[in-house]
Amino acid sequence: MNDIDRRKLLKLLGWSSASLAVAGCGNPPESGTGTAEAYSEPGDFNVPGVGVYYASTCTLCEAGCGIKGRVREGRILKLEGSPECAISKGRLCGLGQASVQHHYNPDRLKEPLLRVNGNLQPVTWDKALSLIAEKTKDAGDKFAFLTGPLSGHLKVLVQNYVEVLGSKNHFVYDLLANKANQLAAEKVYGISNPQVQIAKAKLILSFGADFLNCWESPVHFSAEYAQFRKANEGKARGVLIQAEPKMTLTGANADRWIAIKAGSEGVFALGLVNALLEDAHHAKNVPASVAEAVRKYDKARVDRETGVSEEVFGRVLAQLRERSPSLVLSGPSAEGHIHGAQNAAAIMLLNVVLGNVGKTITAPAKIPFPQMAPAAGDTSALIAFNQALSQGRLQTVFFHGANPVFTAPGFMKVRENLKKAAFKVAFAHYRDETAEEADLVLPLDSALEDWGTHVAAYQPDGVQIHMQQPLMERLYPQGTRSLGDVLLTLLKQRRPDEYNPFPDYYAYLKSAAIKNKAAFKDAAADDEEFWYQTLSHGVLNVAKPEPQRIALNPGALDLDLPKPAEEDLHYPLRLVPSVRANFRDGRHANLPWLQETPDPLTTIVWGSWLEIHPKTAGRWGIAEGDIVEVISKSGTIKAQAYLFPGLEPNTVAIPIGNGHEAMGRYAKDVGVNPLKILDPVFEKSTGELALHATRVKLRRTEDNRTVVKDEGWRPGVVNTQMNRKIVATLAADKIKLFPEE
Amino acid sequence: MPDFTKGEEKDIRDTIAWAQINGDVLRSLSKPRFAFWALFTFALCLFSIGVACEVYQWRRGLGVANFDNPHVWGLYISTFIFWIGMSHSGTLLSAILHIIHADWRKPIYRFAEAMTTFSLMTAGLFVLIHLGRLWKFYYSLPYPSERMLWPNFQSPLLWDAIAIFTYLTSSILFLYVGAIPDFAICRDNATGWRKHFYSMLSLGWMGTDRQWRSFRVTYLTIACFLIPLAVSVHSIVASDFAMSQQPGWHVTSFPPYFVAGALYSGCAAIITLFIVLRYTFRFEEYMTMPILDKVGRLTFAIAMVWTYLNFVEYASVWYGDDMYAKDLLIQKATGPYSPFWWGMNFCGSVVPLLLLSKSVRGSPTAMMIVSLLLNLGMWLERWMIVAPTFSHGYYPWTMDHDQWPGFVQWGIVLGSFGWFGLLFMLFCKLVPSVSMYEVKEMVYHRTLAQRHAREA
Amino acid sequence: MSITRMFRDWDKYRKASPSGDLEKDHPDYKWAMAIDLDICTGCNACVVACYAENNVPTVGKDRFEHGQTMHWLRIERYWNEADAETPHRGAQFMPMMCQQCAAAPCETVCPVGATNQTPDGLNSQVYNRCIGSRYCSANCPYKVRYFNWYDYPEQEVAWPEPLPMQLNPDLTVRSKGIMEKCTFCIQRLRAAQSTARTEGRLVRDGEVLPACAQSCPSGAIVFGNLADPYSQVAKLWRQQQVELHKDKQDKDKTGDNGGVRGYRILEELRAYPSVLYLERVRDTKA
Amino acid sequence: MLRFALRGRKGLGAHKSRPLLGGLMLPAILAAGISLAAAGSKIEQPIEFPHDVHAGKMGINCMYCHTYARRSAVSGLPPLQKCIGCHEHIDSVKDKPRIKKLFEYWEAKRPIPWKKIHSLPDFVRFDHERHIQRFYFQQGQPVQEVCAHCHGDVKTMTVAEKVTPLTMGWCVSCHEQDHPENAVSAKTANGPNDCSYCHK
Repeated sequence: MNDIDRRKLLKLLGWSSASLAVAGCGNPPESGTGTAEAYSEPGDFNVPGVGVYYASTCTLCEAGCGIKGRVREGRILKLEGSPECAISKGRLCGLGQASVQHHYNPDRLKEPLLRVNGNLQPVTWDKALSLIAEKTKDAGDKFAFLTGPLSGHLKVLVQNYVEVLGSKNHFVYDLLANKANQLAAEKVYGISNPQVQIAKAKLILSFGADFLNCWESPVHFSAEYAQFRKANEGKARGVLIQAEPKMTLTGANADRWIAIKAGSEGVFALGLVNALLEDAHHAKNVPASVAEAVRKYDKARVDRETGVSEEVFGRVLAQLRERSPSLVLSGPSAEGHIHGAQNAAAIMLLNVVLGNVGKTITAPAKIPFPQMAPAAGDTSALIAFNQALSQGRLQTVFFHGANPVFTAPGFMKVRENLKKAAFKVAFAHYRDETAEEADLVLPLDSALEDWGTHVAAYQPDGVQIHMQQPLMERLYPQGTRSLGDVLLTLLKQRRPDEYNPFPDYYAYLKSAAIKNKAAFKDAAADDEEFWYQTLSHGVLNVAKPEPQRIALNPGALDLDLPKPAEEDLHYPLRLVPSVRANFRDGRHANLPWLQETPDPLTTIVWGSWLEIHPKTAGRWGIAEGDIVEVISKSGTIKAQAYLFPGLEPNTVAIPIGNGHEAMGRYAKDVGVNPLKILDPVFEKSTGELALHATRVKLRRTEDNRTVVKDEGWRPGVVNTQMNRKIVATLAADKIKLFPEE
Repeated sequence: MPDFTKGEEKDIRDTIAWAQINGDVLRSLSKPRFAFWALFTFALCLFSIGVACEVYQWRRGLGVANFDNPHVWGLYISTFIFWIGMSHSGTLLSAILHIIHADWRKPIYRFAEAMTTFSLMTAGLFVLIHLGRLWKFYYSLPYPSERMLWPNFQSPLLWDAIAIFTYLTSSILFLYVGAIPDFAICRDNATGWRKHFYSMLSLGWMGTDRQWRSFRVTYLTIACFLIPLAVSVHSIVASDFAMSQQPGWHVTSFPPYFVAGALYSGCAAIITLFIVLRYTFRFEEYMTMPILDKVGRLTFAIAMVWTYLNFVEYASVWYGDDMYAKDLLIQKATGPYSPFWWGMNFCGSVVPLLLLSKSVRGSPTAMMIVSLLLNLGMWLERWMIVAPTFSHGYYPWTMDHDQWPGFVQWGIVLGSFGWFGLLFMLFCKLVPSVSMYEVKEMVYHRTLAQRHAREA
Repeated sequence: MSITRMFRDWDKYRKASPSGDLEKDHPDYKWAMAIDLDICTGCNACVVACYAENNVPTVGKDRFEHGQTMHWLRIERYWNEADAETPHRGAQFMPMMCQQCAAAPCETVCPVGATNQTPDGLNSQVYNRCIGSRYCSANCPYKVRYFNWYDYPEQEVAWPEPLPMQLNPDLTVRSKGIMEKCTFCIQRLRAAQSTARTEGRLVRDGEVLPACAQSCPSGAIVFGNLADPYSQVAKLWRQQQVELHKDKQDKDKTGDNGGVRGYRILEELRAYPSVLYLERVRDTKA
Repeated sequence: MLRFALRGRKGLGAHKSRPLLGGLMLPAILAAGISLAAAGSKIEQPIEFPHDVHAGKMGINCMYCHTYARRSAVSGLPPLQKCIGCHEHIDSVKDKPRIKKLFEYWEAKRPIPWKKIHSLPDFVRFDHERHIQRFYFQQGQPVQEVCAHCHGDVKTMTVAEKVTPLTMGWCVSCHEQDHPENAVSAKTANGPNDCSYCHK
């Protein structure tokens, strides 16, 4: 099947006799009043009324799940996980499901916009591209491309383009990156991104790693978690202990949830190391210097600095001793501090001490095509970018997949600094905050209209390269373009010899895949067949993945954690900007399904809220629904209070994602953005923003509004089951075990 | 002003002349005075509010009335039961008292019977207003349709529809048949269009023996037919709740409880209208204080039956094993609905104790206030049956104590009073609201009785 | 149904439901679920999947505040009262959808028969028959029925252009005044049954799943044909010693279920729901 | 009008018992008649397709053109390609105005805006596949009879006309009857009578 056919296959010529069923239950239609259009040339699998599934890749988060989209009469209707993908294994999270709403979003950009006299006005693509050519002519180092995390051929094209322009400024920015974790893993295990074998662990001790919701690869981890929890005669039920200042969804599923003081995770971990090293079989896993270094983390210090009682500490210790192999995870709440990487390293040291490395901590395979390997973002990129902007070093700036005007902390003043760049181009789907600041806004194809390749950062099994293919024709064929196509066009202007052989991005991808055919498992001999196979499966399995090597060096770790910071009497509370899986860094806040789907823990919809512990609320005289001013040294926002017990009492939390000033009808003016009041605190070894290090105080206003949530409305009552058997709970030692299947 | 507190006061003056009866009653049909128009306009305003609300609700959906899940029913259903209940007193007075020959009912049964008919018509409206797709209401009627579908005969709502329809038809028939001799009197005294109107209505009534005989038999037959119907109608309305499975509704004693409540609210409404008519049309000769006294006693008796049944329900819940129902009962008494719940108990069970006092029964003002309170209590009762179960049902997640009926619901409830008022006022001006021939009968019987006594 | 037919099949309507003989009640299919609350993480993926599959409108903040939400499937989150200052055993999550009761309280009360038991053991909802009396919802113990308080497709513009292109053409978009609820994705079931009949067989286990079960990242929702003794769901029901037609399971009679986790919610109301839940587990040593 | 309604009641398989309560059927038949009357007028199509030639004179199997009906609940309409596939090779009629028009559409790659004749409300989901699979493939009834049961005897029409009421009662009257289960067995079964099969 050649490429032209492939496109035609999706050709939408008419919706056949199954028209939209919007009319609901009206009167029977009369004959001859409606028309029924037929295909002039039907595609091979196109039968009216029958859905056909096409494979592609979900692009809503970096986990990169393979998906299958149900296409009927040329329309994409529903996405499912692809069973052939090692990550999703046929499952798909809510965020991924909502991808279709990005595609059909009523607020999508439909044509290029150029700023004329301060206003964005429609412009043709030709004009836009020639303008870009003109502005980038001698850009050199005054050019910068700020993107979100990238992988696959789009990354290759972006990097090539930046290079062609003679610039080194490709900034990959990801607000939710775990750079500190990677650095710590590098130090402890010798690899930055180890696999965690959740299903194989008998105990998981997680310090804020929300692996069921938004940590690295949630769909994959959820499936693993199911295995971890299952108990039968051959396998005990895994135990999950979660220590974090604000309860995450994973914490809500824990057997023991520990409200640990923010930033003291490392102390708790080293306290455990200290205690565990009393056992000879643990002590042999680390050099004596470690035992020496952790001696100062005795029970008294742990008790003093972490706020965790000795009894709980003892229970955790006993569980760690009893259950092996275990798995200790470090998550954002441990890493978002000045000493974040140190915290993470201390936590990871536990895995070394417990002998988990090699059992539940394993090495992933190397990605055979380094130029396609994921460029995981970080926040230091944004800081560098912002600095360059503020110093006037950047003249022409491109944006793609990142919305720094919304996600950058207020103190960085990104909006102001952007004014110093003369020409800003946003490749966007919506008029988001950054697009509103741009001089040229170029509308992109939705993920379901575009081609692409993706390499997931977290590869659970070997290496898979995921194919992204259009699941339907462009909704706005004249308006939107693929970023790949645009970059190719721009590259052709500079390097015609290199890029002219590729008529479009599709051809580029196809030839790249075919060229490297030998690297993949079960590749068909015929090129066209191989390509057809690739698209129908949606994944390419690397034939002989080469594993990375784990190299432990616990002796070299700096285990001297700083003393807890002085309590600030003026700003007594810690602010957690919590992450909602459905919104990530706020880029999905304009999807009505996700706005309407309750936050799992608070059940609040369509807005933001301030989570505050009932005890703390009592102290501040705050009741549910009160509008509270949250004041940090860097700013003030107003949020609605929600009394939430799953907090360390000196911590308050506001979810990230809402509070947009632009981005369409579903996101604009919904909720508040806690990022705006973050303090300028940075992780010391990576230079990353320390997201969990902001201190705040509260001021109650006179305003009180109903909290819009799904749980029943009963004034002053925490939602319980009223002595009815709704969710029953059984102690783990009481459950009857059935034979293994 | 005669002293009515003395027991020997008569229900009706037996020396009253027949011509005076005709004159007094027909005067009430004469050209309305300003006060009538003022009241009529007021009722029309209320009714218009209701219509406006209904139009709005029809166009936008029931959401504008501030229903939600799980509060799917609200004031429409409670007010529906209220009006159904209201209809029972007419039957009580006209049919039950008729067959047991309590002749003091005679001057007041006509308007009570009209009240029955109109409140049924109001109640029927609520069934329709309540529907989400009012335009498809005919799906619930059992008729052989092209779709070869029948309604669900298991559903109490269907029984409701049938029972109400039957009851309404019978009530109209009863009201009409009973008024034929009076229409003839009107015909004989009317001029102009009224003459035609009453000629038509009186069906050629000449007052012959044969006509009287047929009339008596017909009237008695319908009366006998109406009594079980009245009992069944409210039992069936009770079944809407008792047949369901919800806490607070699934109560065996609901049918008698509802019937008692219905008679109760009906009697209270009779007292109200009695006093209103007595003063508007100067019917002091017919709607006499001794009759009011009797109605008051009857109301008290029914109030006590109702109170008893109410306590039976509480007790059976309290001592029973149904934790959901008990939870709900506690909620009613302590939760956000508690003011209304206690208000209902106070108005329904404590206020009627006032009726024990002769001086209260003898004072029209006091009776008016008491009757309005009783009506309020009875309306609250219906609301307290319907609403709290939704706020505090089986399922804890959906418990919602914050729901308050929206203005559209209140508007339509008000509108229903306007509608009822309009109908009743039209009735007062078109149909003699005191049965002339029966009052004459009553006077005649009294005279006869006195003559017999004298002769003995 | 015509009267002819009603008289002919009188026995069918007079029987107790469920009779206790699954094979007799449902010779081919009885769709059922089993949800393991120890595996359910409360992530809400199923909720979004349900919105996507079933043309469920999003109602917006104001409507949601008034409790007029339409989600057919909701994840409930309870806190344990016994937990001290902080919920140290986490939260309790519960996916709640129509329980497809075998003796559904909603069915008997509908005046027009718009909701009724299908031969394959579902509690169907016929939108075009519904007149909106809402009696079914009033009588539902689980409150899982959702009423269209507004005209979401037209007046409320729940799907502004081009969002209507996403609407699933296999099922009706409901306009105002109609009751709706989870159908176990009946459009998928019917399509699979039709295919199976064409091929002269029964639907195979796992061949068809409702959107929620298909999306569930942890696989907590197991769906299948209870009438097929070899199906995953039938095995689970058997293993958990829960029988469809009982209002009190034998294992519960002693008060101690012997560590078998299966239960149905509000079973004592004798609605005989088709959704089996497996108790959440917490390790109290941790 | 009555004749049509009654003819609709025959058709597939012999029906064994006349329904009880004939009197009650009367409104049903009347309603059917009324809806037929409404549908009776002939509808003008962009191209006056001669079914009588194709299905009648040529005796082409319905499913040759209406190829989706046996594979999908939605029958769809034959794609333009289908028409062209044959007519490209039939030179004898190429100069006829209707065929010229057909080629005009084809060259413009424009779908023909056919008018819907057999329109059902959105909430009715008639399954073509199931009916054809059962009556044609499993019971072996002649395909023209199977289709004609609802669509009328198209052999005699040019442009298709609606000749059956396609009302619910009309559907149900057939679903109540027992039909042989397949070509060989004497066992009978009726179509599903559950609402959810057509209303989802």
